[in-house]
Amino acid sequence: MTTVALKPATMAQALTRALRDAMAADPAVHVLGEDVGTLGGVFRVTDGLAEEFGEDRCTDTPLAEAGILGTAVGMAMYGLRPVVEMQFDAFAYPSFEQLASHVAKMRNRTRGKLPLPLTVRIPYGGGIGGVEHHSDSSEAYYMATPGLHVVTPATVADAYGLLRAAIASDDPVVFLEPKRLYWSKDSWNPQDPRPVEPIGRAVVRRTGRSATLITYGPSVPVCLEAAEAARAEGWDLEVVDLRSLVPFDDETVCASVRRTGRAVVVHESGSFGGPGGEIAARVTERCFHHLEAPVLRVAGFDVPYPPPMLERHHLPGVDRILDAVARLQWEAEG
Amino acid sequence: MTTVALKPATMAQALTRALRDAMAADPAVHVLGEDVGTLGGVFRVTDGLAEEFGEDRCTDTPLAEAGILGTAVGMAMYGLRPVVEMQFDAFAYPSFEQLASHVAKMRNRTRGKLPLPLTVRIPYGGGIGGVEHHSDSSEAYYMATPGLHVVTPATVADAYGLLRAAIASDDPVVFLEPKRLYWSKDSWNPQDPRPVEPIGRAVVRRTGRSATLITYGPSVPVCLEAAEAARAEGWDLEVVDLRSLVPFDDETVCASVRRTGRAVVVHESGSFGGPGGEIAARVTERCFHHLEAPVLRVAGFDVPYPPPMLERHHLPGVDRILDAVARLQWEAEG
Amino acid sequence: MTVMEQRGAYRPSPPPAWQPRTDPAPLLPDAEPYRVLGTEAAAKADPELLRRLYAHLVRGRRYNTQATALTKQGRLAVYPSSTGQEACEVAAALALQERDWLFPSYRDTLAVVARGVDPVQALTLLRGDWHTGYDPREHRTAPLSTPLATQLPHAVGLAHAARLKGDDVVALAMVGDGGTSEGDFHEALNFAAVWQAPVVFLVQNNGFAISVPLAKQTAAPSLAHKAVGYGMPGRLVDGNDAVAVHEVLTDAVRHARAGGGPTLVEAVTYRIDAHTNADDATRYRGDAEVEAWRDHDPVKLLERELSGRGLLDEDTVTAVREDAEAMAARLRERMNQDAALDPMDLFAHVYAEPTPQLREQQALLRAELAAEAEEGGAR
Amino acid sequence: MTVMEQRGAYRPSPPPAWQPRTDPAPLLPDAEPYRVLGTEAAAKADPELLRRLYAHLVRGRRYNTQATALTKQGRLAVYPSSTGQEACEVAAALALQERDWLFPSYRDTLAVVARGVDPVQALTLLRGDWHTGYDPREHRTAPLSTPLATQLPHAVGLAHAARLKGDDVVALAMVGDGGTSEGDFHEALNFAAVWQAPVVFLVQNNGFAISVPLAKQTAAPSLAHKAVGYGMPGRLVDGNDAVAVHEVLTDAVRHARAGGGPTLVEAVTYRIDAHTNADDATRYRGDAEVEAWRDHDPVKLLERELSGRGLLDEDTVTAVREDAEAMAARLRERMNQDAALDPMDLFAHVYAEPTPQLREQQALLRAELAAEAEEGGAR
Ligand SMILES: Cc1ncc(C[n+]2csc(CCOP(=O)(O)OP(=O)(O)O)c2C)c(N)n1
Ligand SMILES: Cc1ncc(C[n+]2csc(CCOP(=O)(O)OP(=O)(O)O)c2C)c(N)n1
Ligand SMILES: [Mg+2]
Ligand SMILES: [Mg+2]
Repeated sequence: MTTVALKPATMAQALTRALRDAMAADPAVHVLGEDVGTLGGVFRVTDGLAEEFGEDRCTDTPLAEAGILGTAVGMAMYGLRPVVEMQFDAFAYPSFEQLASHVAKMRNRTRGKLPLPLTVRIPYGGGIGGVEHHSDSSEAYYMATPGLHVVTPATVADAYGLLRAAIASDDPVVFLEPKRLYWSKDSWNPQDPRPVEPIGRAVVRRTGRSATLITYGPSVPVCLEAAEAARAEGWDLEVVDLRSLVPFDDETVCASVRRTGRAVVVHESGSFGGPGGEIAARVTERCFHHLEAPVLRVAGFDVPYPPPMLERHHLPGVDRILDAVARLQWEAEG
Repeated sequence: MTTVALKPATMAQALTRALRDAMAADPAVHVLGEDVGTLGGVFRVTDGLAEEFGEDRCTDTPLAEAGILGTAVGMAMYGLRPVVEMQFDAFAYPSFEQLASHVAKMRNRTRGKLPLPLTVRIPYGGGIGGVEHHSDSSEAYYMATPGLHVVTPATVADAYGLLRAAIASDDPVVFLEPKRLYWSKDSWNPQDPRPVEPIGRAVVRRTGRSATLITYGPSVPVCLEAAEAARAEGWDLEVVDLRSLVPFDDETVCASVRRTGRAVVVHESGSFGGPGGEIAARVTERCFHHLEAPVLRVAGFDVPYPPPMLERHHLPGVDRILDAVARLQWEAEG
Repeated sequence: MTVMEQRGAYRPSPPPAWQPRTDPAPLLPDAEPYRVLGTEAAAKADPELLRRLYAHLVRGRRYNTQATALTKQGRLAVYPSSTGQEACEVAAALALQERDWLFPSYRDTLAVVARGVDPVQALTLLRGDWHTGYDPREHRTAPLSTPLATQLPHAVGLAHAARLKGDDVVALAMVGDGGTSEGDFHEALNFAAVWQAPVVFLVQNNGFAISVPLAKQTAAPSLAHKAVGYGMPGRLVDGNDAVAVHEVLTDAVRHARAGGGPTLVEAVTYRIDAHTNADDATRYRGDAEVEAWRDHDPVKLLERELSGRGLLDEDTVTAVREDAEAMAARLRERMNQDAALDPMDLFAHVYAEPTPQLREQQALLRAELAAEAEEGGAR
Repeated sequence: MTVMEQRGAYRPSPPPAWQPRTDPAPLLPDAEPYRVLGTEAAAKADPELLRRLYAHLVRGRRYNTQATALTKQGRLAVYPSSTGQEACEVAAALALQERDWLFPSYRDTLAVVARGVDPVQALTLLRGDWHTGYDPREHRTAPLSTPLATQLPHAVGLAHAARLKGDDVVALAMVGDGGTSEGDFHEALNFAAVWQAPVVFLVQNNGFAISVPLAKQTAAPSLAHKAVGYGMPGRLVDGNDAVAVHEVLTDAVRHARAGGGPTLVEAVTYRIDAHTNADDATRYRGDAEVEAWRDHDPVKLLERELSGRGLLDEDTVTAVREDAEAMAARLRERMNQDAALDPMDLFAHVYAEPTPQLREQQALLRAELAAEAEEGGAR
């Protein structure tokens, strides 16, 4: 067995690699979106694909998101596996009807005859100093739409593995790419990418005994940092990275919470009506008698995403997470 | 003091009356949508308005929901108070970008200079034997969008009062009309409609000591029925009608749950990522030590809304509610 | 170089590289809807085709009345009748080859049936049981689309995909006059033209979107005039003239198949019935208008042509009518049988594999059904 | 009546009540973009207007270079430069009366400034502090719109409302060539035409939507050809000819104000800079193309005309340039001051009154800020 030296790569590079490998492996895989061809996408995730596979495989579309997703539906109906890029989270909204009324429902309304194996890549979230409409966290909308899978990577390796899994899936997948992790680097072996796991498994990123931080995507590194900082306060925090919001891995999450007895859900999406409500509710339903305290939520405020100069106050940071951990009724222990 | 005889009216009639009174009271109120003029709307809610106020005040638009909401934004910018009718829940989706990126954000992004006093009326939910795309419960999308108010009446009187309040509000309001309650009748005095209360207060529809059913819109009558049926099992259920999903009346809800110690959230929207998660989570956060059991949820299944012949299996009914009540760990009492 | 020195350099010029990309003239529709019946061109039409169209129209009309009757008997949840529009429905189906794809809207059950789909399967959605009763792949017919105009980009994507694969497939997409106002109409036509996708858009301008008349829907000279804005040809045709619609659509399909790109066809027709059985058309239009159109009925128009040219004898008429009656009787009979539905199917096709969450809900429903069955048994 | 008896009744006829609603011919744009500079028409242009436009163009160019420089110094989060497009920006602002409304897209800060908005306020959004720095009502200028084409229905609604109120107000809405592909473009133009709203749509066709060239955006003869599909006139103009754009827009505004309804104007221009400071245009276009357009620069074109006609002396040129430099210096200086932001403002304008939920979050942030301040104080 030869060992290959691990090389650092960014999440954006891993995503590019996943697209490239998927296109090479299956001629049915087509990439389409705004500026994905010659430019390689505004985040350069599709860089080189048009050159390597031709413009018919990686296509610059007219500027119309409903049209992009709608034509992708038609392409999937004919047996292709389209991978659509939305340029920014808020610019996916024009395609909402196609997503909710067709992408999510086509398999069901044709009783399985017309599955839509398509992937919608959406860069999401803030923290990159974007001006208005460039930093929305829209996962709550997609989670509330049965028929979609919703996944989001937090590491370079997962970016590759989950995107391959999304493209391989016979169901439509909303693939949420945390913008502020695009340039995060990790040692990763691009020669030997991990086998494609099916979508739907959470992973424990850090084990701990005091309480569980349940999180995903851009908030995973923040929670890991918070867990490190918490040691000083005497807390040993476990961090669960959901990776897949739909399907939801109750098993992994609940096993952790039953062990620790306390949990905080952390995400940068708004709190009210956001993913955290669902997560807290289902964990409570399943682990009620193991809980020493209510499951708390640390999330973005329920305001339109703020301008760059204020975003640090909006985003859940280490301090806010630790404050929530402190409110987990530790006195009850004594 | 003269007493006026109460007359039975349907919810649809009360809504028509609210529109009419609002238009008579304020020339800035304009109604627009598909078929709202000559036809009076497919549910006849705008019946007679074009005749009484002219087609400039109650306007049949071209068939384009983003265009309807988008022009309404412009009308509101000029000082009008547009009331938009979406024909069915799923047909509001084409306007999602206008709603999320403009309607919800305009006040904030102009720091209060450009408020949008507009109302978006959306008939929602199932139970009327509609074919596909005609029975969606879309409230989760609107709840997760800061900047919107989201209200829904369950009684004839509230239909009037809440719609007047929505139109009077200086903020955009998503006004969800439960389709299957359009023809529900109630004794109501149209000569003396209750004063317009501000949006945001829940109401206890039935008092009880055993457990609280937290619900809204089309599920309110079902919960009241369930509460009656529960008496046979020895449970005395309290029913809270939220009326306003945003803002959320924590005070009324939590006061009830603290009293009863047990709660079930009931709605016909899907469970996963639906309103119930938020409600259960926030009640648990606030009432944890009063709870004898986890807050449970009874909701529609996480499937695309089913065809008429199967909808009775999908909709939360009395039995499913009582089954959930039975799971509220009553043995813990003994 | 100072401003003053530029003096000599003064050369007026158009913007660099400016050139119109297509000549607009051939893209514009004629001022009048194209007609064949009653004109000299009709004499050149293939009698076989005329008779075939006629038989389809008569059957189609009967299908419409039968389906409407079934709503009254509660056997259909809703039926948007295409009475008066049969020429468009039939021509759309017949203009296509078997390998082509049809993208119908909710009003186009008749086109679906004319394409060869079993009539009961075609009505499954409107019946209120399963959703799309037929297998779209088998019949190369997309599900009836209810959200207006949303099926148009699907047609474009499918046609584009077929072309990329080197398949000789054309997609024909149907939409109403109201549907042309939706953003999806615009985006679909634009994609089709930019990609030169082999797709034909058929707008049935039947004068109304539910209650809203065309004049409140558009101020355009005709809907076909929208085509030039995308760089595709627009064709205007009398939608009640089955031969004319068939010819225009067949041409457009041939053009698309030959790599000529998309065409927008506006067929001027009229919805004789109310929007659906649930609608009351007297609220928004007068009898006189309807009567004028009854005289311009697609079945009558073709009948007159055939009779005028001596191509129709009483025997043929009788045979065609009997065939239509038999079809209606079979439909009635089959629709009168209750559909057998399994509530557990609610979960069967949401995903390829149900999620763990759905499996929990499945178990809940299974238990409820078992309890129901037990109660039913105990009674 | 049997089929056979109908024989005598045979009368071919067009569909009842068919008539095209507007004559398409006057709605179609000319084949070539309209130009004034360098043509005989230029001689008739008011010298005062030419000089005014010139001063604005020079200022505008300087504004663009200054704002781009500010991104390099980190004083602006992002700047989508309109260098090369100043003629459109300036003409859009000058074609309007004070009571009219402007609906700019994210690239149109210059039009906003030319309309009289304080340049720092106009850049507030792009600076990354507050969102829309100016009061839209005060300046009758909508916030810069980032979601493409979404501002167009707003303009239609506002113009329609003004007309209903009897106010003599026109709205001018700006959009890019890429933006014309969005559904909102289609829906806005259709509503405007059906309602005969007093609105002018100005498409700046600058050849690119970020990296995507026009040929991948549309196959239409020109974007102005889209107008006929809505029943409004389409006008094609050389977007670098400030006098021509100004004339065409002024005409369209006058037409709208007089009750003539909307107009679609396509101005053919070119984006000289990259999409924004964050973009690298060399990835998708060659130098030769850019150079050709530099020669067709709006400032140069007007300068040549003025010099050619002896309307520009060195003194005026110097004065205009000095004025522009002074503007740039003031802008630089003011933008170098840090914006003072209060984090508590996050909650101030979400609703007229914060919800109870927001009040809780407000309290949380207030406590955090207090703790931060204390720590800061303790250090
Ligand atoms: C996106 C969307 N909005 C609204 C509706 C409700 N609706 C159903 S049919 C109809 C009118 C359609 O008119 P047209 O396109 O002319 O087709 P026709 O009914 O005349 O065949 C409307 C508004 C819908 N189905 N989809
Ligand atoms: C709805 C929407 N989709 C995508 C984007 C991202 N985006 C910003 S500018 C741009 C290109 C716009 O091109 P064009 O309309 O020609 O205007 P220009 O930049 O040339 O002025 C894109 C795709 C957006 N802002 N809004
Ligand atoms: Mg119609
Ligand atoms: Mg452009």
